[in-house]
Amino acid sequence: MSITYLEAIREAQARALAEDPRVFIYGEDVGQFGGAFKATKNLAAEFPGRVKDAPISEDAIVGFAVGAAIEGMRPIVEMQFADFSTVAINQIVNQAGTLFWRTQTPCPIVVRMPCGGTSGSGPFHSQNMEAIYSHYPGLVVVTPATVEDAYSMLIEAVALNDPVIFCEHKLLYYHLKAEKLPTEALPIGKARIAREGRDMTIVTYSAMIHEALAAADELEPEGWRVEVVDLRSVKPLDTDTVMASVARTGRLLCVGESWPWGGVTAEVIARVTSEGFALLDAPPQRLNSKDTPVPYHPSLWAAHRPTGHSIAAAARRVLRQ
Amino acid sequence: MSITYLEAIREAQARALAEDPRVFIYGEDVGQFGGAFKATKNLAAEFPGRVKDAPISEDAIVGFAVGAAIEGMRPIVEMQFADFSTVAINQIVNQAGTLFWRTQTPCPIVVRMPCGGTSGSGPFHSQNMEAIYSHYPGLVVVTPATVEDAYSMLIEAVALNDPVIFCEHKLLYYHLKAEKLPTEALPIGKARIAREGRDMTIVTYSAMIHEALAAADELEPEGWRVEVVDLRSVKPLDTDTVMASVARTGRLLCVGESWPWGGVTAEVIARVTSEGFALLDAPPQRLNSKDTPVPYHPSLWAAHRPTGHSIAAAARRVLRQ
Amino acid sequence: MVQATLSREAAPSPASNVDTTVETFRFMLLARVLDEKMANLYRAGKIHGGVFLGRGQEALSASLGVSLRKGDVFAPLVRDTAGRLAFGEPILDCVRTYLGSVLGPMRGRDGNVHRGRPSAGILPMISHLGAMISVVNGALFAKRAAGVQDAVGATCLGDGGMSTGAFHEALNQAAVERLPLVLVVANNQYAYSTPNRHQFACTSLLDRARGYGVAGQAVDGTDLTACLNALRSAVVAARAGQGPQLVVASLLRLCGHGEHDDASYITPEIKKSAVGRDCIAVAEAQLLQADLATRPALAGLRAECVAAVEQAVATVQREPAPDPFAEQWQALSAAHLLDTTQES
Amino acid sequence: MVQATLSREAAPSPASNVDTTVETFRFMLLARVLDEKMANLYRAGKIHGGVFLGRGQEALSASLGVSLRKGDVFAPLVRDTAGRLAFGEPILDCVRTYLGSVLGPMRGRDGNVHRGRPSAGILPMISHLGAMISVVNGALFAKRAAGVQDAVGATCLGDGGMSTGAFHEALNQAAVERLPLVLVVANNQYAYSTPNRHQFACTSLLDRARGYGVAGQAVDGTDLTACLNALRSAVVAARAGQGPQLVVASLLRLCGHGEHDDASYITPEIKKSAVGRDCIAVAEAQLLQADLATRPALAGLRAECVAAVEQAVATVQREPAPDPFAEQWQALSAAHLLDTTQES
Ligand SMILES: Cc1ncc(C[n+]2csc(CCOP(=O)(O)OP(=O)(O)O)c2C)c(N)n1
Ligand SMILES: Cc1ncc(C[n+]2csc(CCOP(=O)(O)OP(=O)(O)O)c2C)c(N)n1
Ligand SMILES: [Mg+2]
Ligand SMILES: [Mg+2]
Repeated sequence: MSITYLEAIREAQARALAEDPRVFIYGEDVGQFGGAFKATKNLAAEFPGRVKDAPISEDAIVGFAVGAAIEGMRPIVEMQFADFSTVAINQIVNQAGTLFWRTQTPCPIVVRMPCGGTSGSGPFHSQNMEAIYSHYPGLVVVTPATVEDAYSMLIEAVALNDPVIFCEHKLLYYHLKAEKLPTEALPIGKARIAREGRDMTIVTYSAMIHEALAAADELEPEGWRVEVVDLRSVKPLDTDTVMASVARTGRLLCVGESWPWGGVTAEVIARVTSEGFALLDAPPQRLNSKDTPVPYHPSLWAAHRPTGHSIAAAARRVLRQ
Repeated sequence: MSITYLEAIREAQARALAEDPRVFIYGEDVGQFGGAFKATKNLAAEFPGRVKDAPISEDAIVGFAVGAAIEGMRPIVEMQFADFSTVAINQIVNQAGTLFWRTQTPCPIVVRMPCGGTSGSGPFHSQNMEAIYSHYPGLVVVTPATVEDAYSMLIEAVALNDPVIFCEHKLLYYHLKAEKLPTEALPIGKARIAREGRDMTIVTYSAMIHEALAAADELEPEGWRVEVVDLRSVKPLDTDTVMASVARTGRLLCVGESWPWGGVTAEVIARVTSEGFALLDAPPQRLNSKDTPVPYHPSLWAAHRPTGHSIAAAARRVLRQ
Repeated sequence: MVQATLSREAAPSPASNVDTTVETFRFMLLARVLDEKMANLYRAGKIHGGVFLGRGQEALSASLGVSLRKGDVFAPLVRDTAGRLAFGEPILDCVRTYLGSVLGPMRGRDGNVHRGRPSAGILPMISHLGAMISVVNGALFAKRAAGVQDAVGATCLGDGGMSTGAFHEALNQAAVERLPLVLVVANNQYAYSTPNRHQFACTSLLDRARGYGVAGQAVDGTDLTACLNALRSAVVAARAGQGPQLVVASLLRLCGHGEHDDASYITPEIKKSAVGRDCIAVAEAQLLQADLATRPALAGLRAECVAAVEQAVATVQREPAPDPFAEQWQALSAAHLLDTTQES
Repeated sequence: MVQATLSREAAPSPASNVDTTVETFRFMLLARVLDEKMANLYRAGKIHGGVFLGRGQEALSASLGVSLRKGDVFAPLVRDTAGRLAFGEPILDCVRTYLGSVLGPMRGRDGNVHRGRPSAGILPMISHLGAMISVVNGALFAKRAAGVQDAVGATCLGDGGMSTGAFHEALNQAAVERLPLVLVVANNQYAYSTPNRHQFACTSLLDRARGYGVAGQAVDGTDLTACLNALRSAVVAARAGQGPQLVVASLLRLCGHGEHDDASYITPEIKKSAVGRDCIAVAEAQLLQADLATRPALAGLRAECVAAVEQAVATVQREPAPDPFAEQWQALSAAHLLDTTQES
């Protein structure tokens, strides 16, 4: 038996629904249809009345979830694509993100955001919005890169008393597989060493983990042992694990799939250099997508985002300094 | 005669309206009333039909501006507060920000955003959103800190063929004064040395310039000569000027009024350390607001954001390393 | 025990129309006095930030408040001092929030009209107009899911707020889910300075009800009796499972948008028109006419309100301001998930 | 010169209803054939990303396209191949965009239905539903400001798109500004998989017109004659200064949401009902009945469409794909304002 990243997300929701009567799912086409990506397949039938189709009203969808959360429920919202959360952002950052601080009332909602580029999806079905949500206070932002994390972090996200932005990467949905669902897991807030190395550290998250691992493979025959850190959650960001890795390797490359200005890669570098400057033997570097909308054509798309090869090339520059 | 930051914004708009028939202003209460802050005072009377009151529909306001821009006009949109742009963000980032890249049709709109905290304004009338808009491609984001810049950058913003997010700081509106309007100015994209020094560099922008200058004053009797760089525009960010300053001083503190995760301060540090690592004699540091919504009560508000004193304290830590 | 007389708990349950009318008027008057006190404190420089009054809208707002009951959900808007009091919000919550007392429900973190107590069914508004409606929807859905069949949710909006996308999405959502939502629109002719004609082009905002498939009523917002009838019937209908209820009231804001605003844009014609009547004066006349009150009794009531408000202000003025060093700078409930950097 | 026959420029100006009906049908058929070709290419794995058809909506869409004229503004939606062609969009623009040709209007940067040529009055949609309406409003305002009195702007929306806040804000804005906007709503019973009953609770989406103070018409979207009448009168009314016009058509999407979707959620009952009729078949019957065409002529027309589409596809398949190294990675028109870092 094997299970995909997408199936893990479905299974996590099935388990949350089964174990906690306060959980429900709300979003466009999530009901009988099972969602645009089938992440809620069969759940409406298994849990009648608890997997609700919504009108195309992202603002109201999130507002509704906040209201239900105030009354003690634990809504999981599915955005059809992360990109469409721009029309829900006000409810996310100003309603959900401020509720606890303003009133001490917790706001346990999970907003699932199918993120990231896939070839042929273009500017409005490919975005990565983790930096936007991380900048605002009051939100937890997670970016699972593995089947196991997709499952365990979603379970944990539903159990948390705070709003969680769950960035699930569409490119991993079908291709990424695991043997089975995990029985134990690192908690949200802890990064993971995805591959050990001693010559340099690549810090990344979500689908870019797999590109970074490919880069590490590519560099191995050249004699380089590259450590890859999977952030898992980008807010909170596990500075300790990153710093410990950089302490071992002395070299840092941060990779992200989103745009270059600001974002996770800038944040990681700012932390490492301000808190662990002396650990670095070379200037830290970053690699992000290009500063344009995400292109439609496969050849442009492949050049827009970091890949195993471009990460390896950037890593070589870091290693040579 | 003296002119305030707010008056400079009004004068810039008056001049743009007078000199270019393609310019119009659109926003809530901007007409006869002259805007919530009076930034468009008398303009409706001076330029009949060209200063338009809008319904409370921020999404449609920005969409309207984009449509008018496509047809060759040069709209200036006023958000009543920057905070309310969360409900216009989709049109800003996905419509205005992608138009040129997708179609080669320029999108000359200016969105004026009254930004920043003032005591008693609370979580929803105090936000700084420059990091959000800078992360997305396709937008120019400017943050004038002086009366002169408020004037000249707004004039230039209207003349540019690209969408400009004009972050004007409410705290400067009435208090900040200049003798007269400038006749020449640095272009958008160029940072400015607001104060020369040799011992360390503080990089900041908008209202924090004045706090940084106060910190520099505070440190002077202690024998420290602090250089203050005013970024002026945060996207594009003038890395050269920042780097040249750090090359002279060897020490860097970045200060921002927005939240700590990501944002301008992380971006500046990431650039300096990746491109000018060797220039630094000490770890770069940053100082931002606290990671909560902006509080209402004056005593909390004053503790939430960096001030002259807290900047001076952070600067001392940098100087001592 | 002035305070007790004025609090919701102590008021007799509205056994008759007569009782309710007097009770509602009491909340109107108390709100007017409380609002005026806040305006005075503002003018005296005692309040940081804006002060926003419900002057002219008390009949509508109080009628809503008295029509609701414990277990309902209420998300008041800017001009709902009266409705809040009638729903049971203590005077102290208002004063403490305006003055930033650390003992208030917002503990100085948020101010003025942005107060609430979710556990008591009062949702604290965020500023973004229209944004609270869907939150009320979600709360009502949760109540229904928990088996509570007869709870109502109410929230208020202005003529300007009706132009927001958030309003549209949320009212449609309530209709699709057939939730017991009462949406009260105070068409006070202006949104800040913007007159109705720059805000919408339909004949009446009530014309929108049909497009959502919800019930609608128009009401003269200056007339207490009319407001009470409209709001009570709307709440009853919602409670009876008849789906969302839209109530559109015509009235005039008898003050500036906030106390910083002299409202010179409000035309004399409109002030003199029917919508420009002061609902307090109208209600007083109604009470006198119906022999529900005497002039001395009304004067006594006002004195009682003034005393209650003064007492609350005196109390709060002795209360501590928030201490930034004692403050928990924490936007998440899970302390272990706070994101910390060296600077903080 | 098949291409010429089918292009808008070469078509006779619609002197009579008869000419227009035939002409409109031609665009319907061309759109159907073009859509089918795209679906075939998709099945053959030749298209990256989704393919979205207007199958069943051609009568409505083409009727809008032929009712507009040069100088108007048109922001088509997902299912508007027919309207695009009728408005003058070359077949090549469609094929090039789907195949990502660097010679297309989007040069491989954006794909499928996200194409347009602002300079020719075709605004390229962004995905976010409802977002184009206010853009059309702004374009119409600009035209009016420039002294152009008789330009119309049109855009399309689905039953699902009507639930977006963007729709609400924009239609209200158009009404307040009294702009010559024609908003065509294709109620095809579903939004992706979501049936009308989970989308809205009003009897008809047309009930919304009054709430905005705009004119409204309902039309049978499967009936070419009815669509032509409705759309032409709406465009004429808008052009004559009568403000925004809402047209709500009933029909059914005769395909999946996209070609990846088998639409198994569409019930047999609804397929068999009046909305489930294929507008092409209905139109053919109308043309034959009215002696506007013969069966052989219709077959000839189809063959002509097929040839035109095949030729376009053959052309585009020989065209270069975008070259990432030659690509200008530049989201601003002002090159000197590009933000550059070492990595880029
Ligand atoms: C989305 C949004 N845009 C702008 C504002 C700023 N604003 C606050 S109140 C107001 C006017 C509201 O008018 P109306 O809804 O008629 O209520 P009234 O003040 O008349 O009671 C505006 C524009 C806001 N709060 N939210
Ligand atoms: C704001 C927004 N949310 C979600 C989507 C994803 N989406 C694309 S098409 C669609 C269904 C649209 O239904 P409808 O408006 O009825 O048009 P139809 O496809 O039936 O022609 C959805 C949900 C979107 N494009 N925009
Ligand atoms: Mg109003
Ligand atoms: Mg539909």
